[in-house]
This record gives sequence, structure tokens and C-alpha cells, in this order.
Amino acid sequence: MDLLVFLYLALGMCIPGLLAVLSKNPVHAVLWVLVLIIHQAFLLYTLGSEFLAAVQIIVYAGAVLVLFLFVVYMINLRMEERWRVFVKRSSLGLLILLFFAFFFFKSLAFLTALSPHFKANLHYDLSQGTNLWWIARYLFTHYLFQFELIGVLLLVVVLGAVFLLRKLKEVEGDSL
Amino acid sequence: MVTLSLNFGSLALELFFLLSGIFIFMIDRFIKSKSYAFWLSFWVILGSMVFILFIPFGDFTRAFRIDFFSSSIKFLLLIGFFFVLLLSDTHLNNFPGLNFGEFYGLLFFSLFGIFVVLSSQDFLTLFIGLELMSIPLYFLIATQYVYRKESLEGALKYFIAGALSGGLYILFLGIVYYATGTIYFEEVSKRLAQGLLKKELLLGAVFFISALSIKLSLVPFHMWAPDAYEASPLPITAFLSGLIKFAVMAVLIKVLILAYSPLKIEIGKILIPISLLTILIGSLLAIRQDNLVRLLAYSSIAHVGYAVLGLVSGDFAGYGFSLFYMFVYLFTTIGSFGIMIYLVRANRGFLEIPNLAGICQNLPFISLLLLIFLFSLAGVPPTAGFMAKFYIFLMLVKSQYIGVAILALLVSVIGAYPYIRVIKVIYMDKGHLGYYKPTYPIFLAFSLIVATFIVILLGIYPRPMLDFIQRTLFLYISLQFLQL
Amino acid sequence: MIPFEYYVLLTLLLFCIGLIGVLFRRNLIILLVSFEIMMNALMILFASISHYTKDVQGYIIVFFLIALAAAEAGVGLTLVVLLYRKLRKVYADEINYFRG
Amino acid sequence: MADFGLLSAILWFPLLGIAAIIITNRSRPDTIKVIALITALIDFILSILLLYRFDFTNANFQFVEKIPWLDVINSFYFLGVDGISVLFVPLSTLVTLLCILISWYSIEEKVKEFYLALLFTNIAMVGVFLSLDLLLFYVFWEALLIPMYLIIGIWGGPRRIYSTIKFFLYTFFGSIFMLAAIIYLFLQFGTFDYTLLIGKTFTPQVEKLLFLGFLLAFAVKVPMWPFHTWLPDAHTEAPTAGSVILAGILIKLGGYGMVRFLLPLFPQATLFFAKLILVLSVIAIIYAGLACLWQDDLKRLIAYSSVSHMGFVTLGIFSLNPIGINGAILQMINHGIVTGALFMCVGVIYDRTHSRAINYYGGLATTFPLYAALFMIFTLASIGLPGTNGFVGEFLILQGAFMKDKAMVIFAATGVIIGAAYMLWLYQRVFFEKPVSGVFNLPPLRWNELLSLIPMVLLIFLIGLYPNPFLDFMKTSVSKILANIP
Repeated sequence: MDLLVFLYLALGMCIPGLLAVLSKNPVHAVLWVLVLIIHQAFLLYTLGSEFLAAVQIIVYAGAVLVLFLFVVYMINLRMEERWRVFVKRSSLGLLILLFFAFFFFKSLAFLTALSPHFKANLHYDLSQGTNLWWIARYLFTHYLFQFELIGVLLLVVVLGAVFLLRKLKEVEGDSL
Repeated sequence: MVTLSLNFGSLALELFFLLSGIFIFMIDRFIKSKSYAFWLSFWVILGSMVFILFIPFGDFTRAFRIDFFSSSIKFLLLIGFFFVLLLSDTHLNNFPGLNFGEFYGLLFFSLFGIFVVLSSQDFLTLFIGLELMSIPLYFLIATQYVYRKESLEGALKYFIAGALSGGLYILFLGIVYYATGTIYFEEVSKRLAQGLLKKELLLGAVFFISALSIKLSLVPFHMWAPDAYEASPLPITAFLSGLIKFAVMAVLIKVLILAYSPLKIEIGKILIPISLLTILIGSLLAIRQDNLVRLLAYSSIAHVGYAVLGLVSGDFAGYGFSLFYMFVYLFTTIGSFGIMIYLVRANRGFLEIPNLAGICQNLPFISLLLLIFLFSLAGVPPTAGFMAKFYIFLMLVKSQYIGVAILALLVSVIGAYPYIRVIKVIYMDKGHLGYYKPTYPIFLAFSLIVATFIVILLGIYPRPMLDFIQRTLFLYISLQFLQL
Repeated sequence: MIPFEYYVLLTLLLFCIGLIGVLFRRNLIILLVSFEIMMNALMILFASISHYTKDVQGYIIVFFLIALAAAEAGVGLTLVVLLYRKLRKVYADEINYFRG
Repeated sequence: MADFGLLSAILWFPLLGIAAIIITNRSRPDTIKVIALITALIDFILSILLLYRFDFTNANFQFVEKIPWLDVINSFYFLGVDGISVLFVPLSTLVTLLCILISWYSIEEKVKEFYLALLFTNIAMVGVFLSLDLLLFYVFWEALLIPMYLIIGIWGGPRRIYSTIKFFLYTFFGSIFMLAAIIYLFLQFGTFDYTLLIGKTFTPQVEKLLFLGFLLAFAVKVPMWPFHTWLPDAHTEAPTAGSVILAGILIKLGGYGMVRFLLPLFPQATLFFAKLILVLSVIAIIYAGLACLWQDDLKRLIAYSSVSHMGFVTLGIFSLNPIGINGAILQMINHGIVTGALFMCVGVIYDRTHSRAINYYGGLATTFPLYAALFMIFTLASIGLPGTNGFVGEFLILQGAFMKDKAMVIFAATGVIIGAAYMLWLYQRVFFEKPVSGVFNLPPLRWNELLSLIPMVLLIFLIGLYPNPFLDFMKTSVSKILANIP
């Protein structure tokens, strides 16, 4: 049963992923990614974290993808007329892809063979508290610094966007 | 349960930067005067140069640690940043339409990111710091998009490269976590010292180096560099090629020492072809450039290649020489970009090399300085560029990488050609481009003179600087291994 | 219990799908979408490791990754919007003001 | 030691002049020239003082100064002179002085930069001769490239850019291998100190490689036969002062380096390669001599003649006996004087007619007699007529080479005859025959030209008639160097 659910979710992620990457229309691509995200949220739930599933849906589906859709509609993208996506930058891309494919297949064997056998560093025990409780407990102690940093990072993104989108006064005769 | 140290004292400098960055950024809307932002940042930086000497060493949680190494590197970076500020002030006066406060504010955020990177103790903090370092730069590169179409393209290219770097980094993070169950440098090092998981972590290191090599513009990932450099305002280019690369190199060294020291020889072997190719391609592509900024972009690619050669032997002294190389390169960058800022004030066309013909007639002082910096980049004594290269070659031969050293030496002859070509154009061609002779703003003149002084001083007598870097490194390493 | 390798395989598969998009697509929006797919792929790895070893770190890293992905999307979309407003172009190979 | 600091004084004194020139306004070129002249003059007087104080019975290094420079790698600021280098120091300062004089009127644009470059050249040249620390030596060796690159490239003739870039890349390429060899030596023995490195032994393989590394740098500078192609171009396009420095000092650095480093440091490899180098030298002598015959450009002809003469020098050095090496060192100094003077002479008429083509001239002997007389002296010295300095040098070299390898000497002697042929033919074409229209009413020799040519004439006869004092300087040191070679 578990396996069936996993296979369904895996297919539900890979196929929309492929479709998104290969679709001509950016709107379709964004919508396919939405499908992917929702499946992934369920996968995260089966992996034992209802909190992350919720965050995934709220942040990704609720914010990021809506932002994407908003931008796509705002700049009014038409469909790509030509199907020339594999032409332009392919030479370098192919090289890099081959490089990675080589590493993947070379490493796949021992990566998959290696089941995680380490002793947990920050162990959690569901009998003492829910997953959310444990996450919160460590997020605000051990990972406090990173948590604050992420806040700063998002602030910087907002400020940067403000910086660029503020209309610059064009100065006459100054072409520098 | 591990007790956590919430030692805000050691975080003081970073908090100070963050707050002053936000302050400078926010206040911009409410103040009409244009120069306050610069003066504010000026005093903040001067203050923090003093301040950093009194920051107590210590941890903030397990993620962030002020220690001798990070403080020293930060101090060097602050000096570099100070000069970038001076250059910015000179350059930005050409753009009265810009919001200076926001510009300086974003620069502060980027510096904050660099500081976090330098002090981080685990791979996650390191990653967030790297993002924090790069994200303001994506915006800063695009600063001039109203005036120049290319700047958005440069920013986008840098962004795409950065995002790719992020993806690779997370893959690396995944592999490390998968293999060891921890993301702390020390713990990874412990696992490695037990002789476990070498293969897996080496694979991780490949991705780690790929991710950092995007920031360092090493060869398979160097494509973005010339475009981003040409697109951005000149002080930002100096920041990108001087400070960022210095910081990333320092971090690479730190990770090699802290987390990967049992694997440093193997990693060195991976780095050999990368750095040789980088030097070769940077030198070759620099030959056919007609734009001074692009030329310097390719030269910066090649120079990082030389600096990376110091890491291949896995010898700690070589790490020090790499840092020394980057320090010399930092000041050469500041000097050469300062000169370009001056030239741009005279005439925008001066960034095209053929237009530089014969400027030594009318701008003799600036030509002389450019001559010094170009010879330093070419690695001709008695400039610092020679000393830096010399130590790298010394290191290579010492660790029996004689073939590599000979190849790098040969390529350095090719690498000298673009610079002597520029000198040829400046001093030996006849020019016709009209321009007026701008005055030397005090800050520009100051930074040019200091950069020249440092480049020549380090060429004649590099000992104190080298001693400083080497001692920092050795102290750090000995402390580290005493702990383990 | 599902074998752990399945999760690793799924991660690598999705990562490669994202990588294909990054390397070959010239539509900037789809480029950004592909970055998101890459990020998502890696989240599965962290979450599954956490799940199998009872270690919280993986979940926490996933949390950070979601935030980071949002930040990157923000930056990318800002640049795309500006590019469109300034130049009316969204294809990566159409913007080439640089030669060589 | 009473004379401590004399070498540093000679080496760094021009810095004062450089500083003074930098702060002088460029609108006052005469002041700049006078400052440069006075600086060079004082430097020359200091180097004469060095010659005077030098104790030529002592084979060791004298006036030694040793201060730690780069502690980390055990490198010293280490200066000293012995019999081999002591004569080159006054020669360098003299050449700089004369260059300043000869360019007095011919350099009109970028005067400030020109004299700065000349004084900088002086520092680097003297530095090369004085330094006994390999790293210091290399630094000066490379630093010399910068001013020479500029002097040829800025104030040179029409094809100057091609020539100067060729010059730069050739010499840069050559010295790279020397750097590699220096680094290897350091890592092997932990020191850059020349005096400590003497007498170290290597495996034959390594010794040969190191020898080749050094040899490549020196061979490019000398220039030996297959590496000579930069020289005619550089000489031809350089301004007069540049040619004089090139001929007078720069190409001597190669020969000096061979005597100083190759012979004492790598005796076995020297023996191994000596035959090869002798052959190359003879090829250079004959090939360059023949090439001279079909040159139609005055400077190019003299440039090829210096390749030929430097062939004699390498012949003398690698004959590996005291006579040959004494002759070679003396011949280097002679060649500096004679060829330098010849280039000055060409510069003199080039300034007046702006042509270097031999066909352009004719009958100068009737229209410009004083000049013709001076040129005659230099021509004869270049051929090696007894009584001039060229004779002494060549004779010693041939004698030394005869003791080493008789067949070589036969070929080399052919070179002497070819030399006489092309120089006399040149003289005949330029000074006799019917005067052509371009050479009438040439302005007479100026004071600065006379002042720079007369010392050369005096030196030619001084060395030619009474060479013993000059040979005394080097004898003891040369025999010390040869002591290592079995």
C-alpha cells in the first residue's frame, strides 16, 4: 500500500515536471508545477512532516506560484511560436548535462547502496511530541541564527526589488 | 541537550552592519542631500575597522563563530570595501538620478553576507550567507538599466549562474547530509578522519567546488563573468572581482581546512585541470577583447586560476599563498577600476581599448598608473603581481607538481600579451578621441595612490603581509587540530 | 516500508528534469520554474533522510530551502519584469547586446 | 668595512634623479634633461670610485651587502662585485650617461617619460650585475623589460610596435624557464644565495635540465643563433639611445649570466653542452656575418654584426679556459663600446637625414669629414684592427678557442674576414663614392654628440693599446670560476 502511494506520488511529480519543462506556454508550465507541488506536499506528509506539507502548499502554491502566474499574465506572454528550444544554447548545455549525467551514473551505485545509517544528531521521538513540536524546538534554538538570516535574506529581496523598480529619473544628456 | 551560546557580543559587528545598511537604505527617501549616504557609510566602515579589533572571539549558536582567521580576513575585506566605497562616491556623482542611499545600503547587505560566510561553521549557514552575498549584487548589477540595456542582461546572466550554483550547492548539501548525517564542518571532518565515506564526500566536494567555482568564475562556469562585469557600474565590478572572489577563496580554504582536510590532496587533484583550463581560457579570450572591462574580466578569470593553483598541493603554506595572491589581486583591481572610473569621466569611449591611443600625451599620470597595474597583472617584477605568481609557482614546484608549474608558466607568457597590448595602445599609438581633462577627485586620487603604493610595496617587500597571512592561517590550523 | 533508494532515485530524476529545463529552455519564466523543480527535488532527499533516521535536521533544512526558493523566485521575477518592461523580451537568447 | 653601502649607493642613486624628474613640470624639458644628466654623471663617478677601490688581487666578492629581504623563503638583499662584474658597472653607468647626452636633441616628445625610463633602466642594469641572490637577480632581470619595452615602443621607428612586442615576448618567454630553474634550485637547497649554491652537486639529468633552463634565458638575451630574430628588429626600430643600451648592456647580460651562473653552478652540464654551444656560436658568427652582407639598412647591418660578435663571446666563454673567458669578458665590454658608438653614429646622421637606408648615403667623407673620421675609428675597432680594443678581445678569444677546439677556430676566423668585408664595404658605400644630393649641407656635429663619441674613441685606444689593467681586474675571479670545471 505504501509503495503504491509512493509510486503514484512519484509519477505525479515526474510527469508534471517533465511537462512543465517541455511546455510551450509558460502558463501551462506554471500550472503543471502547481500539480507537482501539491503531490510533493503529500509526499512530505507521508515522510512524516505535516508541518512541511502545509508550508509547501502555503508558500509554494499560495505565494510563489501565484506570483509566477501574476507575472506571466502581467507581461502577457504569448505561446512560443517556434519549437526551437533545443537549438540555441544546446552545445554548452549538453556538455554540462553530460558531465552531470556521468557523475550521476557513476555515483548512483554507491549513493543508493548507502542507506543512511548515521546516528541522528538531533534526534526526535514522536512519543514526546509531534513532529511540528520538534521542528519548532530546534528551529528556535539550534537553528536560530540561520532562521534570522533567512529573514534578512527575504528583506533584502524586497528592498532590492524596491530599489530597482523605483522609477529612475532619466537625466538628460547623460548617457553614462 | 547541548547548551547554546547566544553570545551577542560576537555578533555585534554583523548587527551593526545590518542596522546601518537598513538605516542608510530606508532614510534615503526622506533626505534630499545626496552626499549623506556616502558619509554615513564612510564613517560606519571606518568605525568598524576599529571596532573589529575589539570583537571578542566566540560562537553564536553553533552556526556562527568569530575566530582569528575570520576576523583577519574580515579586516582585509573591510580595507578593500573602504576603497570600493571611495570609488563608488566618485563614480556615482555621474548619476544624479540614482538613489545613493539604496545603493550603499545594498552594498552593506552584500558585505553582511560575506561576513556571515566567513564566520559560518556549517554548510547551511554558509549557503545562506552566499545567497545573502549574491542577491544584493543581482540588483546592483542592474542599477543602470535605465541608461544601458546591457545591464539587465548582465544581471540576469549572473542570476542564472548564481541560481545554478545554488542548485549544485544544495545537491552537495544533500550528499553530505546523506552520508554523514551532519552539516557541521567539524563533524564532517571527524567522519573523514575516521576513514569513512571518502568516496561519497569526494563526490560532494565536486559539487561544492562547482558551486563555488561559479562565484569564482572558474572555467566551465566562467560564461557569466565578462557580461556581468561589463554590465555593472564600475565600483560594483571592482566589488565583484576583488572582494567577492577574495572572500569566496577564503571560504574555500576554510572549508578545505575545517571540513575536508583529510581529502585535501584528492581535491587538489580535481582542481589541477580546472585551474589550468581557467588560466588558459582566460588568457586566450583576453587577447581578442577590445573593451577594457571585458579584458579585465577575462584577466580576473585567469588570475583566480593562478590563485587556485596554490590549493592543488594541499599544503597549508600554499593556501596562504593563494590568499596572498587574492589580496594582491584585490588591490590591483581597485587600482585598475579606479583608473577606469577616471577615464570614464573624461570620455565614455575610453573603455574601448583602441580609443585609448595616445592618452599618455594628455593624461600622463593616469597612464603611468595604468602601466604599473597592467604590468602587475602581467606579473612582471618589481610589482606585486610577480611576487604573488612567484610564490604560487614556488609552491607548485615544492610539492612536485613540476609539470603543472611549467604549463602555468608557459601560459603566463600568453597571458602577458593582452596587457602589453593595452600598454602599446596607450603609449605607442596616435589617438584622436576628444576629451576634456577631468580633475582628480580627492577620494579617487587617494585610493589610486594607496593601491599603487601597495602594489609596488608588495612587489618589493611582501614579507610583512605574507607573514601576516601565513601566521593567521597557521595559528588557525594549529588551533583547529589541537581541538580535534 | 518503502526502500530508501527509491527516494534517492526520485530526487535525482527530478533534479535532472529541472536541469534539462535550466540548460535548454530559453523562456525565462520556464527557466525560473525549472530552478524551482530542482529545489523541490532536493527537498525530498532531505525529508526522506530525516524520516528514516529520526533526525530533525533534514526537516529544518527543507524549511530553509522553501524560503530560499521563494527568495530566488522573487529576484528572478523582478529581473524578468524589468526586462520585459524595458525591452519587451523574455527569451534568453534574444537578449544579446554583448558580442563575444 | 669602510665601503659598505657603495654598491647600494650606485644602485639606488638614480632614484633621487627619478624623484626629482617626477616633481619637475613637464613644460620644462631642459631642466629634466639637466637633472638626468647630473644624476647619471654622479652615478658614473660613484662607479669609477668602485673601480678605484676594487682590490683585483682578491677573487672573492667585495663590497658585500647582505640584508634579509624575504625571510619566509630565505632570500636576501645580497649585493657584491667580483672581477667579472666590476667592469660592467661603470660600463652601464657610462652608457646611460652617454645615452642621455646623445638623446639631448633627438627626443622631443614625452621627454619626461624618456629620461625616467633611462634612469630606471640604469637601476635595473646595475642591479643585475650586482645582485648575488638569484631571486633578486631575476627581479632586476625582468624589471629591465619594462623600460626597454617602453623605450623601443614609444620613441622607436615606424615598425616599433611589432618589434617591441616581439622583444618583450621573446625575452619574457626565455626568462620564464630561468625562473622555474631558480625555484627548483631553491627547493633543492633552501637558498637563493649564489655563493652557497656554488659547488652543489646534482644528478646529471637534473643538472642538464637546470642548465638548459638558465641557458634559454641567456641565449635569448645574448642572442645565440636560433633565438636571435628579435634583435635585428628591436635594434632597427629602437631610438638611438635604445639601440645603444641594447647593444651596450642588455645583450651583455646574457654573456654575463653565462659566466656568472652556468659555468660555476653546473660544471658537468657545461662540459656536456660546451660542444653544442661552440657550434651554435660559430653558426651565429658566420650566419650573421653573411646576413650583414645583404642588409641595406644601416642599423640592421650593425645589429646583425652584433649577433656575430656575440657569437665570438659565447665561443670564448665555452672554450672554458682562462684566456678565452678573459677575452670574452673583455670583448663584451669592447662590443658595448664599439657597437654602442656605431649606433650613436647612425643616430647622428639619422637625426639629420631621417633615413637609415645605406643607398641613401654616399660621399659623406667629403661633406662630413670629422664624422667620417670618427666612424672610421669605430669601423676599424669593430673589425678588430690591431691597436684597437676589438683586436685584443678577438685575439684572446680565438687563442682560447684554439686551445679547446681547433676546427672551430678556423670557421670563426672566417667570421673575422667576413666582418672586415661587410664593415669596410659599408664604409665604402656610405662615405666614399659620389656624394648624393641628400648629404650636402648637413649641420656640423653638436656638442652633445661630440661629447658622447669622444669618450668612446678614448676607450677604444686605451683598451686597444694597454689592455692589461682591464684584464687584471678579471683574472683572479675567472680562474676561481674555472676551478670547479674539471
